Amino acid sequence: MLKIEDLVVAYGGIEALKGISLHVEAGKIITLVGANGAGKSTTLRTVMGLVKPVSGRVLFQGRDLLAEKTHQLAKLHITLVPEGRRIFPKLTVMENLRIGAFCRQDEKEIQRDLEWVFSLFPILKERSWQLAGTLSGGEQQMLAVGRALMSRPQLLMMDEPSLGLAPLLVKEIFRIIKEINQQGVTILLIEQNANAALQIADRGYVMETGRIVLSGTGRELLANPEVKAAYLGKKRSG
Amino acid sequence: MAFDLFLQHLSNGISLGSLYALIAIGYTMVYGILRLINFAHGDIFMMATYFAFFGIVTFHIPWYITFPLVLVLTAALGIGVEATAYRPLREAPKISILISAIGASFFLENLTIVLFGGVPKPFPAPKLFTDVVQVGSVSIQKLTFYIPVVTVISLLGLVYLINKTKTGMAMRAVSMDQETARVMGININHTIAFTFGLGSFLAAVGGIMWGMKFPQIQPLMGVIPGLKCFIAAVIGGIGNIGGAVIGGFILGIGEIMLVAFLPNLTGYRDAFAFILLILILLYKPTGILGEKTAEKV
Amino acid sequence: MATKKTRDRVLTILSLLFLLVFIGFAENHLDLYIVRILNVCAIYAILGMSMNLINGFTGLFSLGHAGFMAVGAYTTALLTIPPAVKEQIFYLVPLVEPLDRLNLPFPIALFVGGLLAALVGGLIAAPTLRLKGDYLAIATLGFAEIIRVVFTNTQNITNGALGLKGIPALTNLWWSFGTAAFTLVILLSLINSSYGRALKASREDEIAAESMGTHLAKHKTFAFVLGAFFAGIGGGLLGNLLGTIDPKMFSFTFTFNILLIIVLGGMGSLTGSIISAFIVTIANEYLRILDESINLGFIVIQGKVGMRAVVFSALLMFVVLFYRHGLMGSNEFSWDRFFASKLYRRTLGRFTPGQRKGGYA
Amino acid sequence: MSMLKLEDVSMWFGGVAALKNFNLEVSQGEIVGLIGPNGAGKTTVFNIITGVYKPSRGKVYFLDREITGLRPDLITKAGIARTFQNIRLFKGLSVMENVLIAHHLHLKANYLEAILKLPGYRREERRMREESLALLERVGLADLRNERASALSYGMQRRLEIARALATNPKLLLLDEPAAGMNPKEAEDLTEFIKELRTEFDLSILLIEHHMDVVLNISKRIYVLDYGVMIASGRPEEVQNNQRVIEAYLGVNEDAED
Amino acid sequence: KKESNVIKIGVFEPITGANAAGGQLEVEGIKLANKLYPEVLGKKVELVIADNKSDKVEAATAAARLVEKDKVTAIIGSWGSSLSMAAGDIVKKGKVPTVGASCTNPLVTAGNDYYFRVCFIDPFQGTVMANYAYSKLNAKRAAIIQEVNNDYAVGLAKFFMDSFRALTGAEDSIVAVANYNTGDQDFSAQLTNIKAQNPDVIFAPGNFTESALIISQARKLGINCPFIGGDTWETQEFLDIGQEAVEGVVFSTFFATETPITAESAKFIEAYRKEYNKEPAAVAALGYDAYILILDALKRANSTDRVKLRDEIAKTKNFAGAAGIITLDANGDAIKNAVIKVVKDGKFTYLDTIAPQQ
Ligand SMILES: Nc1ncnc2c1ncn2[C@@H]1O[C@H](COP(=O)(O)OP(=O)(O)OP(=O)(O)O)[C@@H](O)[C@H]1O
Ligand SMILES: Nc1ncnc2c1ncn2[C@@H]1O[C@H](COP(=O)(O)OP(=O)(O)OP(=O)(O)O)[C@@H](O)[C@H]1O
Ligand SMILES: [Mg+2]
Ligand SMILES: [Mg+2]
Repeated sequence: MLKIEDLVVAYGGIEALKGISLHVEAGKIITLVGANGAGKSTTLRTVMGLVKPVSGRVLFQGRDLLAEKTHQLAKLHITLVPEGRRIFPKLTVMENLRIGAFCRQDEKEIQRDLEWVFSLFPILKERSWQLAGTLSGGEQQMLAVGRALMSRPQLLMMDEPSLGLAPLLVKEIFRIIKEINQQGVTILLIEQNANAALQIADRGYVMETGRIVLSGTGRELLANPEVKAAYLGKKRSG
Repeated sequence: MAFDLFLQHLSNGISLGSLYALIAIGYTMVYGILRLINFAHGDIFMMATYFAFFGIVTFHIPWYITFPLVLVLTAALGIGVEATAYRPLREAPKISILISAIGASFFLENLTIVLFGGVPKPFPAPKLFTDVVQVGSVSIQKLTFYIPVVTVISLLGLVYLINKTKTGMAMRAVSMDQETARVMGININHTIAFTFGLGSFLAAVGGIMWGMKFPQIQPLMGVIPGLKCFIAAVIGGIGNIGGAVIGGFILGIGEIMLVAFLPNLTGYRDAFAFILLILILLYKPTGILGEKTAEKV
Repeated sequence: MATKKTRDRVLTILSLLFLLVFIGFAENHLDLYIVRILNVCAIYAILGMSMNLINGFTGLFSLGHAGFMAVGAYTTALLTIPPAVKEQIFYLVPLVEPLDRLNLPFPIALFVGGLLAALVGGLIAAPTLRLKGDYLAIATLGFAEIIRVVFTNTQNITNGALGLKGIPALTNLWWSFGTAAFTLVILLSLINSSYGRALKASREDEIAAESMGTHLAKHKTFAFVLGAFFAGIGGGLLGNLLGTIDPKMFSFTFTFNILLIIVLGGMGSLTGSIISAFIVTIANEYLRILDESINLGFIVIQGKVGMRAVVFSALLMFVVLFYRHGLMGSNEFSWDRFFASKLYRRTLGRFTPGQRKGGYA
Repeated sequence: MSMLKLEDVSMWFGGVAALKNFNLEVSQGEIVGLIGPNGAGKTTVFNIITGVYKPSRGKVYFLDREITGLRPDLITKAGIARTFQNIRLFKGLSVMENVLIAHHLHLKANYLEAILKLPGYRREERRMREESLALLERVGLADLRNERASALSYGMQRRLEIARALATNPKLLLLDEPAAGMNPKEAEDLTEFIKELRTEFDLSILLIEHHMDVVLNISKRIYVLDYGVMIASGRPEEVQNNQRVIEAYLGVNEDAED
Repeated sequence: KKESNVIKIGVFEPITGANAAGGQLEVEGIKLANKLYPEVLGKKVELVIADNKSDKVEAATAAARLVEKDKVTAIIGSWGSSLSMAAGDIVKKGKVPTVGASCTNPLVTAGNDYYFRVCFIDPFQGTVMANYAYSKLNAKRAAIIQEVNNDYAVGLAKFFMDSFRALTGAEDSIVAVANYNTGDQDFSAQLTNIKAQNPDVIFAPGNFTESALIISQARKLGINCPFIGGDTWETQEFLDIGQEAVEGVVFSTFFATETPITAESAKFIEAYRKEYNKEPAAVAALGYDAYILILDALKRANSTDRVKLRDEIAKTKNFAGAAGIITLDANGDAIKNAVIKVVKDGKFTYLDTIAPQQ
């Protein structure tokens, strides 16, 4: 579904991505793990057209994404849940969700999807008239995911959705990711919480300083001693 | 007599205040969406009056056709200014954009001087609007009744557009987070261009009203109204459309009353606007209806 | 390392010597027109640096500079105009005691002008520095306009709209360049000290700066007052260069002009402000040819008067659009940077034989 | 000895109570954890201690001296330093400058001495530089000292924030989610690092954290907030098994199934 | 040494900026004069036009440039006394004789033996209008509305008030003094107050731009007493903007097209109409006069030496310009008649001529 080939990205001379290639199959959950600064966010941002690469290709169902403007990707049903939530603080919860469906005209279907999102996150329904900026961190994260779902994504990219969430909510988020995926959405997930991420992932890639150094199924990586040592910590794996 | 005098002053004040309010609305809307003090707003306002002049005087087009035409042309001009002076600076530091705005303002002024000369021209105001009616001993221009109506219509229209339509929602989203707005599929260039066009449209409405009230146009005529209406917008809480209207009235009526009751201080009239501004900012640092921006740390 | 330092020192001293010789030469041999432009350049450099301290380094978006200049210019002028001339100027309303008799030497008058401007800066700082961003900008612009309006209306001190005339032409290249150099040295030293870092910290993030123990109000006020001081001195030099001042010339357009200079030079670069002050002033003068007809020999292009202003504003926009960080960004001039610059390598560098830089490495 | 003490502190934003009658105490040399669901009021507690917010009610004592509502810089001078949940570095300045700025509060030289670069000032400046460099080495950023802070990745920025806080030479360090955005391994390393800091700099530490491994591992005591109200406090084991805490915050432990 | 075969005359006027309107009119007159009289002493006269942008700093630089770089023989300018003053010291130091066209402030020429002008000065004009109001309009109560930050207007108002009080012998014969600022567009508050005082006449010195608005707003407020003012009103734009409201206003100025004072006047008027297709304004005539006065002095000096030229200009006596007969006094100010005009049927119409009292 999504194919990244030899992608090189630099921020003012410093290469953040040094030629990575990866493949996302339809209907799967793919996860990227790696240390701080490895280039995970940069990868997603480049796919989304928010950063211009030096070289490389990004193909979505055979279509060259680098030629598209960011705002056109929503029409192709590609969506990003950005690092740090980035909900619109002075729009209401309802407006935030509606803006997720900005590119869609099918009012009836939008209504149906609203109901779907509310069924996934009942708390959002309760708060639909509240300004999003006044929600708690976890609620905001749910809103960010809900908003992304409103565009009816085929490919949903999520950048550290569990960042800063209470343990209870972290579990909740992962449950929801699995649920969305079961409804047919392809997911590309970045997570620091590598344990949880690899457990739900069909396939994982390990990044280190701008390169992909390892890949495999979630289980394989979980069991890999190097991955354990570098990312999973000793207690859990023990 | 004394009461009549007061009524006359009040009518003068309302007339000026509603005009300030009308121009301030456009100013504040552009600021609210883009967080940019559009210094060229006053000059776009000036250009609108020149368009009207050429339409009616040079090409003899009747005013009821010229005026709508002016609105469209001015909106187009605003979009042009945005595309050349602001769009390339989307991600630049704020101060650069401000300088570009000042540059655009100087450019429009000087270009007008070169093209049309620095000599003031009469604004062709239709008699229909400038006639005077006598209410008791108070003389009121018909315009004084029309301007507040136009102001209120613009206000309501704008509030509806921004709060109730999809375009308005996109405008607000762009004002908060351009990058995420793009991710949501919003074409921010179009949205911002639309915002500018709309702001310039409102500037043109204000310009036509202003020209009819003060029938004299010249290349620098936008500077002082631009500044005053910006002050009005800040007093009301910049970015807040209702606030701009309140600020416009406070400023207009306040100025008139200052000159009326403290004639010795007339020389301080321009300072008055600023003194009022500073006093209000000291009491409410974000203006009367401005939202508190207490940062959440 | 050590040799590089020596090289820089030698080059700096050589350039300073050259400057001294040049000023001496210019004062005596160059025509008044060029000398005047050089004076204006130096004064704008002072104004630019002082505004950069407030806006560029401390991050206070202040548009009040014209007001400080006005205070300095009026003070210096009133203290240096001879009493007899004063009597003549104040023909509508006489000047108040004891100003009508006061006459001080130029340097003292300048200093007093700077101090008064600083005092006004301090008074304005107290209420306005609580404001932020655009609100601060409009409030400071407001204060400057209020100063101007007050000056227009206090006839018995400022002669109101009539302005002051017959201000002795005491400003010369020694004074203007000397003051500019003094300003540069003081501000550079401040910026590079721990206090300078505190100013920059409050520019970057007020809440974090405060949480790291920076007393925001104190540092911001200091920058504001010091900036106002040098603006006052710049204003004083300008008044005594022009020979006449009135309130109109200190309107916000003047502030904008200075703002343009610092943005073009680079917010946060003092040397950038200096370079840009020279470029802007000279370019503005050079563009006069646009107002005149140009004779290309075979064809005469009729000049359109006023075109200069159009082209100048277009150029400004162009520069901001394409060099958005200004000429120098937030870097200061250094010999290293100079030798590495394209300008050097394309011009002088060509004539330097061998791998000279290697020797110092 | 009591380092920090909050007495009946409450905080309202508009009509919303972010904190209600909250009491807290940190003793000399202690590491204390502060946990609770998102929006419970944890960061608000930090903001009140450091003077960013003035509490609606209640008092804050530091070393038995009342500091309620004091200006933030004075509180820092008194010996409390913090990091921010949403990183707030001086982004445009270099890594080194970020740390140097935090040293400024101990500067004795005045403006004039600094401008004239008198010997006394030079000596102080040299000392500041040495100490800053040592701190950067300690957090592993010495090589990057001339980079702009904005060019660091998230995790590095967190470490720089800690170094900057330490540079103010605090007695009490407040850390707001230092392990956010770190993977389990990195979080583990951080835990060790914090422990070392405590002994090395003789610090007391108050810590907000959602990574339970970190909190449970290093805290001597833990306070749990929910909707601005303290619902539990005590030693890690006690808190971990408290039913209310599990319901409101931890959730039922599913890891057991692994 | 090669003798240059052109004589350069610098023109130093606000062509852009706030005073552009006046400056441009003046330049029109000067250019016309140059066209009619392109040569003197067998050499071509070339105008070097320097825009002072209505800005003092620019004004000083522009003047310095004319003096030093262009090495002009003489300078004409500038509209706006404050701009002229900014150049005062420069032309004095550079010893370049300078002739102002319409700068009426006394300080322009005071203490500067290189500065002259072809117009009369503010005190005279203020006095003329006070006399007119008192004797012709039988006014006993006058109100003033003045452009407070314009030295020209403030000067005129002061001299008007002094004379009017002296004429009526009553301190309170000035019933109201209202101020406004350059660029103001709304005067309703001031006018409402003036109306309440019910004056016989309103003296409103100031730029024509604001004045036209003032008068039309006054009429809309029902103020029907006569308005009188100064020379700055005499522009087509004043009529265009004021329209029927300015019917009947009276002001003092330098010359009238109906009663060509001199043969030169007739020549000027005809040429101006032909060239620009409109009625000439007084400032255009004054610009014209400044130019021909310099040429006349050059002829007498029979040399392009600046000092000799200065001496000859100073000696000017009974010189017939387009805007009247000019004799320069010891200060370098023109002693000449004032003309009083009225707006009638949308045109400036000659009313009277007033000679200066000796
Ligand atoms: N705007 C920027 N300017 C300069 N360098 C940047 C910028 N953004 C990221 N980088 C650099 O690019 C590299 C990759 O950053 P990226 O944000 O993609 O990392 P990441 O894997 O998402 O890390 P984290 O887990 O900390 O979020 C880092 O070295 C970072 O310093
Ligand atoms: N400046 C403010 N204005 C209005 N409400 C605020 C402000 N600061 C905090 N709040 C509110 O106070 C409550 C507590 O916020 P706080 O940031 O302390 O939560 P927290 O416990 O740190 O949560 P998290 O774990 O998500 O960081 C929230 O409801 C928040 O919206
Ligand atoms: Mg990331
Ligand atoms: Mg928090």
